[in-house]
Amino acid sequence: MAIDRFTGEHSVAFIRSEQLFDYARSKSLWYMAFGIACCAIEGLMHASGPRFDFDRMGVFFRASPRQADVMIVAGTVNKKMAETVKLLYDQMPEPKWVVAMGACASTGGPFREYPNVVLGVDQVVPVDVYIPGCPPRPESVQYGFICLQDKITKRTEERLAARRDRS
Amino acid sequence: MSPLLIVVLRVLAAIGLMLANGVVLIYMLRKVLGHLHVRLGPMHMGPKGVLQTTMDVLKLLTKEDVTPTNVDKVLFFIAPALVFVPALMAYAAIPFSETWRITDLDTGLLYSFAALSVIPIGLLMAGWASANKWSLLGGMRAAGQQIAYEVPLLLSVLPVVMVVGSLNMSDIVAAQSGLWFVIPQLPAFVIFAIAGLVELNQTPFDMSEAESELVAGFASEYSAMKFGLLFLSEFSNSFIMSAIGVTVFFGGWMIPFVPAEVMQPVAPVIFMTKVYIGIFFMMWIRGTFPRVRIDQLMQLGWKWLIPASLAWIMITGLVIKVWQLGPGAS
Amino acid sequence: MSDPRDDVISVGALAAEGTHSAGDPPAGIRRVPSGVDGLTTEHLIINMGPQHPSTHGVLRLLIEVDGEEVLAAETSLGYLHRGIEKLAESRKYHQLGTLMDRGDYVSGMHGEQAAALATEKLLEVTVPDKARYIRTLVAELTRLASHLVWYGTFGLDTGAMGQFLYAVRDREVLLDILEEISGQRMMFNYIRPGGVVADLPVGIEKKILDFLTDFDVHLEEHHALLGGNEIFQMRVKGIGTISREMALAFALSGANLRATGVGFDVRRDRPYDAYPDLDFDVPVGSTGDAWDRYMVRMEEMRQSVRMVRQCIEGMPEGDFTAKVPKVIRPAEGEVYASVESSRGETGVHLVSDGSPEPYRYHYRGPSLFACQVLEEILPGHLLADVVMMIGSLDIMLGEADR
Amino acid sequence: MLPDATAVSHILTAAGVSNAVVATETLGVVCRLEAASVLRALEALRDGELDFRVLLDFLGADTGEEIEVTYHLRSLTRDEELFIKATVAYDGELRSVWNIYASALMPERETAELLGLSLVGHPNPKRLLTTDGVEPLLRKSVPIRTVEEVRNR
Repeated sequence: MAIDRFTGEHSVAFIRSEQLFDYARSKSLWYMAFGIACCAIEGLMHASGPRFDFDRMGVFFRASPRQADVMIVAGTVNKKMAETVKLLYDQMPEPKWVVAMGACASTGGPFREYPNVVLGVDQVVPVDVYIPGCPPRPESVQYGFICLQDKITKRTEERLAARRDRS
Repeated sequence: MSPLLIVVLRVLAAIGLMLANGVVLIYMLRKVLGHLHVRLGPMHMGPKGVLQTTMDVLKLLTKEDVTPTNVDKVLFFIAPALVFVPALMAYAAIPFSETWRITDLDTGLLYSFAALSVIPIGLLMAGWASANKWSLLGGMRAAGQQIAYEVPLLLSVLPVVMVVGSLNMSDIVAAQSGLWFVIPQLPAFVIFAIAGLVELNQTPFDMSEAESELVAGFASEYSAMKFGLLFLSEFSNSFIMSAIGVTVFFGGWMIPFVPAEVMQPVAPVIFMTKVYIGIFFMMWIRGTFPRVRIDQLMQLGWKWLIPASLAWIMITGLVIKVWQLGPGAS
Repeated sequence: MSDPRDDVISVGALAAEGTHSAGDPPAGIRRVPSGVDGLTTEHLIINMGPQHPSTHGVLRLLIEVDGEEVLAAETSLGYLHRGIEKLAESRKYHQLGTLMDRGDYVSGMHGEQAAALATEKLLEVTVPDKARYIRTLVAELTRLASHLVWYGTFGLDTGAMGQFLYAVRDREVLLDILEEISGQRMMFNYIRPGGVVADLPVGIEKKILDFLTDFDVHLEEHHALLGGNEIFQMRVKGIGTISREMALAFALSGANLRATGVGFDVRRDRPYDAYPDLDFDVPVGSTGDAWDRYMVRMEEMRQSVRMVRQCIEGMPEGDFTAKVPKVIRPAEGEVYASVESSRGETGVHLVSDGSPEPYRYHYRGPSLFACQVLEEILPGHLLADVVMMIGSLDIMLGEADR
Repeated sequence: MLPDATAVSHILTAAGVSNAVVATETLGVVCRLEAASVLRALEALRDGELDFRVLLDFLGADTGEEIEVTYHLRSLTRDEELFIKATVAYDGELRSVWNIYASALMPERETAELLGLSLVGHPNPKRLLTTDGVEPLLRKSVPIRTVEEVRNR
């Protein structure tokens, strides 16, 4: 949106709004429902189910990548799927984040030796948060999202610090 | 104050009301659905998560606005506006109380429906322009179902208009000082409720953006605030439909057996409460019902609702004629 | 007015007129619509998946539609192909369960059970009674958990949301119980050749019985919430009908087969573990449509509850595992062992050459065969029914792609 | 569960399939044939009195010299199971049996792809599981990744 232009790197006047927007982004992470394998049951179904309730944190799912902020890669990515993952990542609007959920998405997991499996989704798209486990418990997924929130709010501070160094 | 200024202020008030309503309704939806589903809904932003929607709006505002390569650019940009503006226009005729209203139209009811009937064009446009097959199917379904159900929707309020003898919303409310029309006109209300849900693309008739079938329907390719506008106007529409229902069938700002003078100061509050109760029922349905299929929906509309509403108009006309009720009677 | 779908026009005639340029019809096409009064209409090819909210994972369907009506469909698999069969050739026999868990990931216990049964057949080991009962107990609990996922997502496909979350609520309790037994919520790795990996924890019987007391009520609630809804009945009755001949030709198994009226259940007809001792019914349907599949699965859940109760009552004393060497080196040979998993007959075809690793390990996933039948039953239905049929067949892509 | 081996060989001989070896092994009753006569044998078994209506499973295995394919048949009326085995050379052709047993459609594609055979007589002989250029992974000559490869990813 056009407002981004006024909150760019060099507009000192809007530092506060920049912080506010990053805060808002961190609190409203809509993820794309893209369950590949086993992790989808834990990370997408149970995490948004009654006990863990992702909606509390403002995290809920959108079916279309155009409206999503986060892509949870929940499962093994193989060579056939890698193109789709890349395509979907490209379809998401900026700013966007990727969470590699589980051992398979992080490194290939138990299937790492099979030549058709991609060794971690970070070989296809940049990953922000890795969640270990096979599959990770829903709590781990929520902790992963808290880490992602921290990472997003910290972006402004880093940018401010860089600006201070320059001046 | 100059008349122009007043007009501008009124339009601004309508926009403000619409946006505030949208934000509140989205929060309400998430909370209502949460509690229906043995969850809590948003909790982290502000007390009980009240600021959650604000955060969502702020985020949508600053999101990148993607325009896919193959879209029909002009239509792609116009479509959200074409959906949003009629949703805004329809606020004009709604009487919140005897004095609280944006304008007092003699043909208020007709005007509201006319404004709402522009929306399918916007949805079809959005679906067509997106250059996405899912969107196209969603837009087609939206146009098909909404145009089909406009007929029973209008026919369902016609008996009330026949009894009152006026299309002015205030007159309709005033005519219900003794008895809400929902009691004598129950069949008309049932038809209105079903056709209204279809017009709103609400579950169980949300074929046009059926998430499990069409990904996100006509909104599939929209991102950032364009999607926000589509999303917001959906909630605004449900507010308007609920408001029309309250005005026509549930006595508007009035409560039976309470004198008008007592109610006068709190009339808008009563009206809003009734509207929100109506919306709550829509959300309840949304949280529990499965979706019907498009051919079943069309059969329901053409085979049942239109004949039923025509029959009910005839019965009402006969009753008015035989017992000399209505505006003709002294 | 006659139904336009009844007009059968041969493809050759259309191709001659030039309105339809396709050559031979792909497998599954039965009729080509005539178009509207000679108007040249275009058929859309829609790509559904691998990222789609209701393809149950990563199934990809290419659907040719005329308006909303499906003319032909082709399934494309392989988006989750991760080499379970190949990797098993470099794993020890104890480790097969780890891979099988991730095959049909919603009902992991059944996969482990199939691998363990095959290994035991090669080893000719007798499993202690207690181990047989524990296996049956956890298998039936897993079946409940898996059917709850099916029930929830089937409802989501129709557009209902509420019952999905109620199903997840019940599943949480089930997973707690399974976690207490095996140590993991989903990838149990609990059933090993010769028995199970650990005894049941103290006091688990009471927890299970408490859950079952609640679940008896919840199950009827679930059924009333989805199956009792008239809109849902309108949606599922009469769609996706699979005839008995089609089911046999496509080698369907499990509830998909039983819904067509063929009462084959591995638990009853090829009994293994403690099933010969248990008293249970095998529900069968009559017409083989989506509603029958729904009813058969709901009834299976009731039967599972019965079996779990019987397992707890009849739980014998004794060892939870037989004496099995640390490194299993079975004799040369080839065996086939199958279990009734939540989706059908999960079979394991195991070839041993006497070394500690299997020589060839083949895994029969019932979902692969359910994916095949999709191409056959989709034509003639509306687009909205596609997701319903995927849901009603209960496809798990992990075992179709392997 | 186990069909009568003599009845099976009788049916096969009547159908004109010569040198079929029927034996009872650990797997069950196994019938070894030449690849060329598989189609005729399957048709006879499906329509014969043993009523093997279901092809439960189809798989191939790399024996080190050639590919051995196994057809797993089941008769629901008689509750019997039969395994048919045939061998195909590494660069050989796999004849599709889909018009006898429709359930072979996808398993055949999978086997042909993962064992590097060419599929003949199939309506849709495309790759099923992997993308173009992936080598036949189930062959013994195709190695899996080593520990070093995984570590230096």
